[in-house]
Parts: sequence; structure tokens; C-alpha cells
Amino acid sequence: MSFLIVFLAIIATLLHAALMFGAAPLLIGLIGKLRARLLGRPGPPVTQPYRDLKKLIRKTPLIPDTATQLYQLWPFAAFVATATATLLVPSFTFGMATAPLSDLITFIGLLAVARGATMLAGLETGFGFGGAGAGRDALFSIFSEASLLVLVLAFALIGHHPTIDGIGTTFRDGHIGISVSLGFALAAILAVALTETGRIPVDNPAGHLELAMVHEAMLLEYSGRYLALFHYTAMLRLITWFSLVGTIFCPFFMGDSALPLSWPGGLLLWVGKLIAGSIALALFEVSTAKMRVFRVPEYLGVTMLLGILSGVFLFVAARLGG
Amino acid sequence: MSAALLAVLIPLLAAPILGLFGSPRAGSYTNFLLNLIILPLTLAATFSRGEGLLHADGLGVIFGAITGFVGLSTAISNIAFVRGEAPRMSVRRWRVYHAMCQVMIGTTLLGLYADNIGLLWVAVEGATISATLGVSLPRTASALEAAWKYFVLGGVGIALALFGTMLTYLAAQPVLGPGLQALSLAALAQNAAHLDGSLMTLAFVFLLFGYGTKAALVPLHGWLPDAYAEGPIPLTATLSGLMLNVALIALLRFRHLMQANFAASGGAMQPGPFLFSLGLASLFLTAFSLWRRRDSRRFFGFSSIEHSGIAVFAFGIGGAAAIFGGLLHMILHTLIKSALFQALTRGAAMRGGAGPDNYGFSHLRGMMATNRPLAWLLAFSVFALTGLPPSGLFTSEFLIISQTIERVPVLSLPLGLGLLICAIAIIREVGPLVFTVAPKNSQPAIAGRGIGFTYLHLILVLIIAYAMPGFLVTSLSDIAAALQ
Amino acid sequence: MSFIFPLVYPLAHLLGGVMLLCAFSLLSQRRLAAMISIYQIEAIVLTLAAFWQGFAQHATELYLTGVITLVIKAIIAPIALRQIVQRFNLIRAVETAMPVGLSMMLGVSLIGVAVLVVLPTTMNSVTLTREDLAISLSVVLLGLLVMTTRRNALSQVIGFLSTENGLVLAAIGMPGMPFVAELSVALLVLVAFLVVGVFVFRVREHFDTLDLTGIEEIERRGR
Amino acid sequence: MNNILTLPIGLPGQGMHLTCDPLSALFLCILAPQALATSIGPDRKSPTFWTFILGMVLTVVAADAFTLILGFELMSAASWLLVLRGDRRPATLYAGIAIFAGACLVPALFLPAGGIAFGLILFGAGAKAGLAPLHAWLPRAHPAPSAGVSALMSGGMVKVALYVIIRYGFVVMGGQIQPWWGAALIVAGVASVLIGALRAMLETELKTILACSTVEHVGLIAVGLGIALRARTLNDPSLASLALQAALLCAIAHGLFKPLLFIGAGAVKHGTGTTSLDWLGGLMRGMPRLGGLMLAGCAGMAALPLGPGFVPEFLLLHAVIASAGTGDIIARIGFTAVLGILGLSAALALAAAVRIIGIGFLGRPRTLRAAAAEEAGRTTLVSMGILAALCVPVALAPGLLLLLLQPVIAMLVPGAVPLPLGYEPFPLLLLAACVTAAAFLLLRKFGARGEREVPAWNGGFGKPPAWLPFGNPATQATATGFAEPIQRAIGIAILGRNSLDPGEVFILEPLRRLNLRFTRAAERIRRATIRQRLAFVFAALVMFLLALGLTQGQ
Repeated sequence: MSFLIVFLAIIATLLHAALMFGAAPLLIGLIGKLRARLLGRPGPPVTQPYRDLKKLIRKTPLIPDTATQLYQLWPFAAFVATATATLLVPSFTFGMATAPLSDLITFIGLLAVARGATMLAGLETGFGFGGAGAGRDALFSIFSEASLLVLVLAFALIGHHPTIDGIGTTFRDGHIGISVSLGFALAAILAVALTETGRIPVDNPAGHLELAMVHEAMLLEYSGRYLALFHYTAMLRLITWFSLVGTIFCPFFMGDSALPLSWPGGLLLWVGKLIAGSIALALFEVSTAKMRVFRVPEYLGVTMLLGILSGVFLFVAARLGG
Repeated sequence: MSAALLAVLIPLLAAPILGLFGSPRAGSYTNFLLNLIILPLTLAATFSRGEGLLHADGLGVIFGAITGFVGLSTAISNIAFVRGEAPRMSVRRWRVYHAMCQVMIGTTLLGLYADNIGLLWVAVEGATISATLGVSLPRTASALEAAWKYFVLGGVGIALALFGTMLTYLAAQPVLGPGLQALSLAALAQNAAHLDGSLMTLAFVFLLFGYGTKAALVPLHGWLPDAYAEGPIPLTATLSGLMLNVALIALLRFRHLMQANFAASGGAMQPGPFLFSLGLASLFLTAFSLWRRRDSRRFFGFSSIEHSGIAVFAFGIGGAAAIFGGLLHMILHTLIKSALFQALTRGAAMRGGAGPDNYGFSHLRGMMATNRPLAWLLAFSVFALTGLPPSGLFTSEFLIISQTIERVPVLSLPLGLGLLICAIAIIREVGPLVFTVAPKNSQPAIAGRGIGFTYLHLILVLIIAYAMPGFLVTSLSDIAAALQ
Repeated sequence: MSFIFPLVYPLAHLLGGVMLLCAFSLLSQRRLAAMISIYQIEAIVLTLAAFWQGFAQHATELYLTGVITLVIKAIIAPIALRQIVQRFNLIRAVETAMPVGLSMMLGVSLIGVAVLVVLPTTMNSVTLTREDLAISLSVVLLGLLVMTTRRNALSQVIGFLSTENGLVLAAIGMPGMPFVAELSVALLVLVAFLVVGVFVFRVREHFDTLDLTGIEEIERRGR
Repeated sequence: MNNILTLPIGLPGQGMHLTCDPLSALFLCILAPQALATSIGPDRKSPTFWTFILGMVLTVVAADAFTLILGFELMSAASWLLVLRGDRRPATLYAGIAIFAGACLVPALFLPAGGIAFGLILFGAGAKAGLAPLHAWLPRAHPAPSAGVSALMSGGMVKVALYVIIRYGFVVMGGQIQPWWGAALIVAGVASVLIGALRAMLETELKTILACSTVEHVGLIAVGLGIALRARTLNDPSLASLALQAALLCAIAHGLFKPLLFIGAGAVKHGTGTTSLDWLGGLMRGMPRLGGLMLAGCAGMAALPLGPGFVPEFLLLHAVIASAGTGDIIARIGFTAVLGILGLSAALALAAAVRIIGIGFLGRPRTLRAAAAEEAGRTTLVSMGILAALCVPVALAPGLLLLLLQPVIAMLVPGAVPLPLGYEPFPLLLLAACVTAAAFLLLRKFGARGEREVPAWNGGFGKPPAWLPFGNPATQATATGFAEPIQRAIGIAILGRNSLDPGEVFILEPLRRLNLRFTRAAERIRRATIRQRLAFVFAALVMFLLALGLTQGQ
């Protein structure tokens, strides 16, 4: 009997991988389309990111003469780390083959590897923009990782499980109910997600202004298939964060790998979550402007405070709850 | 005619001969020969200890042997010293110098072996006068000032010690009656319980000030740094270092009388507080006086005060193990300090003669460039003073600190602090002294054969500290138990 | 002579008192020559005390001590001191390290301390020794006070010699004190005198004045 | 295993006693690889180096107080001499801290087991290990000696100091553990983590960065030990064993990658004559193998998954999360703050590692020496290779390592039940391999072949002038430039305007001023004239007599 469950888990994981890797560019395209629509422009077709990636892959990459032998390593390192992280986050069903691995701290560690690789890519060729971008990214990473860990504390204590899968199932089955600390945690994790994926308030993904860019500055010297890898990594990171927030905060109809019948429900919920998320993100990005670099630490300081408050209220609630 | 008596008489009788005849070099060779005879005699003293006025007990024998050994090694390095320094003083002064060397050794041995407290006092007084003459040998103004200070403070100390001796005699009257018997240390020690307690306390105050001056404890230490810094080092520093031991042992013996009397509630006050307060005072004043010294002899003079302070502190704490630690500390410190001063003399000789101002740290710096074996010798001996493990003093300081915690825990804090500051101040000098750039006008020089003998000192220190032979352990612990 | 003449105690006490008076007056002397003569008187009185104690205790060696004290301390020392004063024409040298009134008061309080200390501690010994001890302790302390309050090297030496006299007085007072002590004290005086002589000569050569300010100046130079 | 071996030498009459129980065996295993790696280098000829190792081994296998202190001080003395031979300036400060540690430990070992004794041990061994209040000396002293020695100091000596805390905190005084012990260790640990990580990010000298990172890792171990101590007082053996596993694994991992990095730094100094990051750059081209090994070391330092440093960090964070669930409200809030600081420091450590590799090894050479650097010597690479090879099992087989640690943890925490580890590197490696294979295949099928070498785009700036073959090095990020945003955001808040270490400002400076004041007082006493000295002696005598007279009077 257990062999069947394992087999089903593997099938679920493969399906999950296909969906995540396939839909990543689509999500970026959808958000771009929605932003353009909100600004009154028709905007590029939803499948534009696929075309961009195909174009980049076919172009021969131009390696700067001052780059060292590791120039080709960083894109692969960043991509592999983020892809592994993606496989850990459940999208439409729990109990996947990667469920026991999906510890939140491992997830944060893998994202840190990806971030480190991107920073090193920025410093690789030894020109001004890469270094400046890497420095800013280091600054933001400090605050976001601190607040993320505090959130992990809140989730682990509420969900009684260290793994994302466990937390999700507890949230789905155990009737947790709306609690103040979860509200703070949601606000905090959204802010951290925006920082990690480099969306509007922290960094302008569409903008090319050298002085203001953070993530793009590190990829300045890359081209061809290596740049494609970096862009695809960014897309993967966005869809991973969407799925993570979705799994933790709205796991209600997600299926179980053991009962294939529940998968379609989970799938529908996942697609709905993605669409709703992209609408919200597009609306948010259109309505706010990019912050000055040195106002971001205060913004992230507030996020960290929210994280700690969620923990504190958790203890207060636990105390009151007895 | 016991070996002990011979060991005392030979140097004292040879002194006038040395003082009247012979060139400086001849004087140094005779000095060496005399010491060559004295060392076996001091070793033989363990068996034929002599009786009556001059009876060497366990403590006297051990420190007598150490004195003999240090005397011989100083005589060896003295030969090179005299050859280098001959033109600096007139022949008559060199004769006085060699005579005073022999008087110093003779009086030290007399002080160690004397059973009669009057004879002990005469020995200490003789050593003071010979050291004063030694210090005044060079004609410089600062040497004269050092000699005058030595004479005034030393003389006052001696006078107080004599008064204390007389009061002890008076305190012994009711038990031992008039005559020589009342002055014998052995007799006093046996029936210490029945001495007149209050008179003994008064005597102890005077003795503490008298022999404390000779042991250079803090309020009375003024003479030592200048005495070490002026005059020919072998006499004024190395040999007078041996005199510190005599004074410390005297203090230990009188402390035992007081402690036994106090234990038997004979009316005497407890000697402990007197001693460890002086010990701590020495430790702390030297701890902060070592930081600003520019002259190396004065610097190591202060470190001698620190180490005699530690020994007196150990005696003040009391208990067999603490006294064992204190005695071990005195033995190791004597060996290390004499090795250090010999190395300094040789180093200064290599840096253009051991003139009065050639011992400044800035003059002696960067010894590694001049001569490697001597540089390492200097480094090891200065390092040995700090008490960090490879140096033997670690064992004795470990014993003293562990006993302090068990008997008077609150004192371990000031003791630890004092030792810490002194160790840092001393270790600070090793770098500049050995490893920096040598002054411009110094060229590499070859060291004489004598360095081997000085290295023997440090090897002896390691053996005594870490692999003490059985017989020494038993005899020292018996002494410590007896003097509890 | 098992019984003791009724005179023994008062006479010894008298001689001790005179010595104390000399030591006390040393404090207030302004001129060196006067100090030397007072010291000479003190030495002579000490000799008499020694003879008297010898007679009272029937100890022959006390007579020998008296002779030594007479020869060295009462005769040779003052002559040598006067010769030094002569050579360095210090007859009129006047120096007051401390106001005379203050030093007198200090002297009195010192005697008080000595008496306060000696009397209770020597309750059970013979009254003669108790008296004698108190006086000799006072003379010793006064000698030390002279040494600390005088700026002239020679007057410090005289203070030192007066302390020695106090010690010999104490030694004589001890019944049955073996001979060794006296000889050594004598030895001390003799050699001290030699050393001092050599010193004073060299002090003269270096500082052309016996005043200690020259020496103290050296100490102030940080070394 | 714990039979006592008595040596004839040692304290007169008592000799020295050695034993090797599981805890000692563990720390010997931590010391062994470092000693092997560093002894391959040029240091094996100096006898002081071997005395240093002897001192460490003696401390770890000591069975009685004398041998422990003897080994501890022998280790300090030998390393002081090596620091002195390296660079004279920090030698005295280093010796001062070493003697202070000894002065604290000796009384502690003789006092009855209890609060004062542990406080003294915490101060003594903590000062030597570089724990928070007394850590300012470590970044100045560790870079001074030669590379091999500073590798051993950071990798080994720091662990021996922590061994003393573990030995006395858990084993000797196991019975009388009080709750404040754990709290003190945690607070000191967290402060060291924060200051160490922040300074590692802001320093520009490579060896100083590594020393500051040592302070951070000591802090991590201390936090682990603190949580274990606290858990034992709350008698929760599972949390205690989890925290202990984190602390001991961190000691093992740090003992491997830190010496690797220090030996690498030594090779960089040998190759380019400097270890200041602002003078290096582009070393990966001239020293590829050294660069690769340094990259492995930095992966360990930054605690990245699949690296040796991740498992201890993983266990420690879980221990903090678990302990945040226990205790009263203040403790829980405290542990939340601790978690925030650990997260912040983990990111700082990653940024510091990126900075070392990015500024030092990648980019364009900033000086001619950096440009002309040749590959490091064979012995250096072999010793670094050994350490890197040993990092692999720690990174990929932590479960096995925890199994080996079981006897030690059973000894330190009686009744500890082994916990399953929530992080298995092999399946993670498998996933990563599949994804890489997929990406490679896709790119090979669809992507274009070949690459072309062109001058860098650099946002459209023109080609560098002829006389600057590598372009103007000034136009690339410098070490201070990279750290400047963080310096402005947090550096000023914690380290103040001119980034002085708080340990220096609040502890070492006041001590130096105090010493100066007392030295001046002692100088005034020394200049007293003869008459003043005589007057003082005389007054002391009269006082004694007066006191005697009054007391004897009654």
C-alpha cells in the first residue's frame, strides 16, 4: 500500500514541477499585462516572457574579457538553488515527495545561496554597477532574512511543524481561525516577499535606470543563455513566493498526494491564487513608486517589528488561551 | 670544624687578602677559586651541620646550597665582567670590590647557618655594609646617592632589627633564662608557646621593620632599585639578591615563633595580617612602578621587590602548603634573577661595555641581532619572571593562589590582580628587549663560554619546579610543616 | 653580693634620664658643633651606665663594653666629627629642617608612645629592665626623629649614632645578655664611622656642601 | 576510557593526571585535523609551534586542575611568543588577556562549585575564547602571527577555551546549574554574534575579517551552550541535546573551514604581499585552485545549505525556536529577539563571505602585485585540500556525525534521547542534480553554441585607455564601498561614528586610563627623597607601636 502512496507522491511532485517551471514566465507576463492595462496601455502579450527567453537562449553570450573562469558558474548556481527551493514549496497538494525536506530554514538557506550567487555574479567582472547593486542587495538581505526568521518562529509555533508542508496541513486541517499574530505575519511576509523578488517599493524590475537598479545591476554583464537563466531564476523566485504565501495563508482546498481525486480542486485553488495575487501585485505596483535606497532599511525595520509583534501576540494569545 | 663553619670562615678570611693584593683579573680568578671551594662545602653542610652558635638546619642547608651555586655562577660571569670593565675603576677599588664579594657570600652563609639570632643580625649587618661599599664604588653622583640612601635606610633597619632581637631575648627570659640559650633559634622554636606573648609581639614589630627593610618590603623598599642600578652588577644585584633570602627566612622563623605562641594563646598577636598586608603592598606598588622604568637594572630591582612580596604574602597566609609554595618561590626566583642579571651584564658588555648608562632598555633593545643564544637566554629569563607555565614560578604561584583561596578566599582577588598587572608589565619588555631592531652602532658579537652555565640556571629552575627530586620534596615539606 | 645596694635602682634610672635628656636636646640644636658635644656627653653618660650596670650585675664584660664605648664613641668619634666640621668650616652652619617647637612636641609624644608601649608589655619582668627598656626605646626613637628632621648629612649621622647609644643602653639593661651583642654594636659604630667618613669626604667633593639638597635633586630626576 | 594516567612531573609531590573521556576525545578530534594541516606548512620547524599544540592537547586531556591550568597557560604563552614574532603591537594586549584568563580560572577551580566559580570561569575562558564583553583583543591579535599559527589560534585555541566552559559548566558543576548561567552565556553569545558578524562585514583586512568571523562563531557556540544549560535547569533533555548538538557541530565545522580560510589568507599574503581587500582583486585568474578552496571555505563561513556550516546553524535556529516556546513571557520575547539577531548575523556572514570572494578574488586586479599573483605553493594547497576534504563529510553526512556525537551528549546531558535531524543533504543534492541536468540538456538542445570574448559592457562607458590594460581599477567596487550601505544603516547605530568596537571603547580604554593614573601615583611615590622615605617608615613604626600599645593595654 505504502508503495502506491510513494508513487502517487512522486507523480504529484513531477506534476508540481512541470506546473511551476511552466507557469513561471506566464505569471510575469500576466502581471506585465495587468500593469499595462491599469495604465491604459494594451501592453505586451501574456506569452511575451517565453519569447524573450527563447530569443536570449539563441543569442551567443558575450563574455567580458575581465571575467574570471567562474563567470559561467554563477547563473547555474543561482538557478539550481532557486529551482530546488521551488520544488520544496507545495503548490496545489500537500504530502509531495519533497515534503520531509521542505523545512523553512532550508528554504531560506537555498534562497540565500541564490542571492549569494547573484551578488558574486555582480562582482564578477569588476565594474562599478555590479558592486553597487551587490552592496544594496546585501543591505536589503540583512533585514529581510532577520524578519523572515522571526516569521518562521511564528509559523513553527502556530503550526507545530518546522516544514512548510506540515504548517500548511495544520493550517488546513486544524481550524486555526483569524488571530492577530497571523495578520501581522501576513503583512510582514508580503513585505519580505516584495523585497526578495525585487518588486516596486524596493527595486523597479522594469526600470533600467543604472543608479536606482539593484537586481538588474548585478546581471548587467551577462548576455545570451546566462542572462536567460538569471531572468528565469527571477521568474521562478516570484512564483515560489506566490505559492509559499498562498500555501500558508489559504491552504483550505489544497489536496493530498495520497488522494488523486483532491488534486483538481487543489489545482483550481492554486491557479485562482496566482491570478488573485498577480492582480493585487499589479494594483499595488501601479499605485506606489520606488523608495529611495536608504528608506528601504526603515521599511524593512518596520517589517521586522511586525514579525516580532506577531511572535509576541502569539505568546500573549497562547498565555490567554491557556 | 664543621663544613658549615668552614663555608662561612673561608670567604670572610679571604676577604682582607683579596682587599689588599692582586690585580683585578687575579682577584676575579681567586674569587672564582674560592667559590669553587665554597660550593662543595655548602653541599657538604647537609651532613656536618656544626653545633652551638652555627648550626645549619634544613632551611639553611637548602638555601646555603643555592647561595653556593649562585655564588659560583656569578664568579664565572664575573671573570668576563672584570676583563671587560677593568679600566673603568682603579685597582684599589677592584680589590675592595672582590673583597666585598667574598664578604657578601660569607655573611649570607653566616646568616643562613646561624642558630643564634644575634649572630644572624651580625651577618645581615655585615652584608648591608659590604653592599653599601659596593654601591659606592663607581664615582658617579647617582651611585653616591644610592649608597647614601642604602646606608641611611639600611642602618635604620639594622638598628630596629637589633632592638627587636634584644626584645626577643627579653621575651625568652622567663623560659630560657639568661645567657646564650635564650638567643638560640632552635631553643626559641621549641618552647615558643611559653615565651612572653606581649613582649614577643613588640619584638616582632621591630623585627618586621628591621628584616623587612633587608627583604625590601614596600614601605621599606626605597634602597633596592637604586642599589641594583648603581655599582658593579655581580655584587650589588646578584649577590645582594641572595641577601633577600636571608631576611625572608628570618621573617619566616620569627613568624613561626609568633604563630606558635598565638596558637598556644600565649598572648602574642597573629602574625599573618602583618605579613600579607606588607606582601600585598609590595605587590601593588611594584605592579604600577614597573610601567615607567627606562633602566633595566632598576626594572628588575622592582621585580625582585614584587617576588619577595609574594613570598611574604605566602608566609602571611600560613599553612604548610602555602609556606612550601613561598619557599619554592624564593628558590626559583633567586635562580631566575641571578641568571637574568648575568645575561644583562653579558648583553651590556656586548653593547660597548657595561658602563653606568648602558643598561637602559633603549640601549639593550634588539638583542637578537647582536647574539642569538644570549637573546634567547634574556627572553627566557625575563619571561620566566612572569609566571606563565614554561617558567617554574607558575608552580609556586599556583600553590600560593590555591592555598589563598582555601584559607583566606577574599585575598585571592587582590593577589590575582597584582600578579596579573606585574606579569603584563614584565612581559611587555620581552618584545622590545629581544625582538626589535638593534640600535645603529651595535654589531653582532660572540658570547663567551659562560653562557652555558647561565642556561644551567634555567634548566635547574625547570627541574625543581616541574620534576622536583624526591628528597627535596620531603625535606621542604617537613620544613614547611615544622614552620607552620 | 646577693643583696643589691639601695642605690642601684635610682642611679641607673638617673643615668638613663640624663641620656634621654641629651637625646632630646639633640633635636633642638642649631649648630653642628653643639650637637657633637651633646653627643659626646651622651656617650660619656652611657659609659658610666655601662660601668654601673657591670657593678650591679657583677658581669665583667659590661666593664669591657663600657671601655669600648668610652674609647670609640666618647673619644674617637667626636674628634673625627670635629675634624670634619673643621675641614668643611661648618661651625656656623645653621639648618632647620623643621621648626624647633614642632620637633620638641614630636619628641615628647614619642617618649609618651615608648612608655605607653613598654610598660604594659613588660609587666612581669624586673622593674629595672622595664624602666631601662622604656628609656632606651625613647632614645632610639628620638635618634630616628633627629635623622628624619635634619637636612645636613653630618647631623643625620649624629642622629644615627644617638640611636646606637640607645641600643647599647638597652643591651646593658638586659641581665645576662651575652657579650656578642656589645661587640657587634661596637663593630657597627666603628665601621659605620669609617663608611660615613668616606662618604662625607666624597659628598664634599661632589656637592661642595654637606647639605642633602644636592642628593635629593638627583632622586627627582626620573630614572 | 576514563582511566587516569599519572605523569611523574608536575606539582611537586602530586604529579599530573591525564584522562581521555568522550568530551576530551571529541575536542582532540577537532584539534587533530587543524594541527595536521598547519604542521604541513612552514611552521613545523619552530619549537614554539609544537609547544602551542602540546599546550592545547594538555588542556583537553587534563584530569586535575593543575594540569588544566598548566596546559591552558602553556598554550597562551606559546601563542604569545608566536604573536610577538609576527607583529609586536598586539602582543602585550594578547598576553594581558591570556594572563587575565589564567588569573580568573585558577581561583574558579578551587572555589566550591557554584555561582561565583562559574562566573569566574565564564570570564576567564570567555575572555580567551573572545566572548562578547572581552572580545576586542581577538581581531587585533589573531591576524598577527603567521597564517598557520593564526589558523590554529582561531580554529583550535578558541575551542579549547570553550571546552573549559563545557567541562566545568556541564560536567564538574553539573549538579549545581543555576538558571542565570544559561542566560549569561546566551546574552554574551548573542552580543558576540552581532558584533562579530557586523565587524566581519566592515573590516578591510582579510585576516581581521576572519578573526571577527571567529568571534561570531564563538558567539553561536555560546548561544547553543547557553540554551543547553538553561534547558537542563528546566530539565528538558531533548532541547538540551538539540542545542548541544548545534554547539558541538558548530565547533567541529568552524574548526575545519576557519583554518582553511586562514591558511588561504596566508597564501594570499605570500602571493601578493598584502591581505587588505582594497589592494587585491582578480586573484581567481592567477590563483585558480586557491580561489576554489577559498570559495569552499567561504561557503562554510556563510552557512549555506550543502556546505559544512549549514547544519549547526539549522540545529541552532531550531533550538532557539523550540526554547522560544518554553519559559515565561520575557524569556520568549528574548528568544524572539535572539532569533532576529541570528537571522541578521547569518545574512551579514553571507555578505562578508561574498565580499571576501567577490572583492578579493573576482573582479579586476587593483594592484600590479594582485595582477601578477602566481598559484599558492603545493604545501599550502595540500593542507587546504585536507581541510576541504574533511568538510565534505560534515556537510553531506551530518546524521552520521551526530551519531558519533551521541556518547558526548549522553555524558553532558544525562537522559538525552537522540532526535531525528530535519535536514538530509543527500535528497537535496539529488534534486539539485536533476534540476541541473534538466537545465543543461535544455540549453544544449535549444541554446546557441560557443561564446565570444568582448570588452565588458559597463553600462556603455568607453574602452579603458591603453596604459591601463585592465581598465581603471578605481571604477570597481572596493571593500569599503561594498560595505558602505550596511555601515550607514547599522554600523553607525552599533559601532558608532568611527566604527570603534564597543569592547574596545567600554572595557579596554577605561582599563588603560586607570593603569595610567595608578602608574603616575606610583611614580610620585618613587620620587620621594630619603628623608621622606625615612619619615614614612618612622611614622609607620610609631603607628604600629601605638596600635600595639592600645591593644595590649587592656
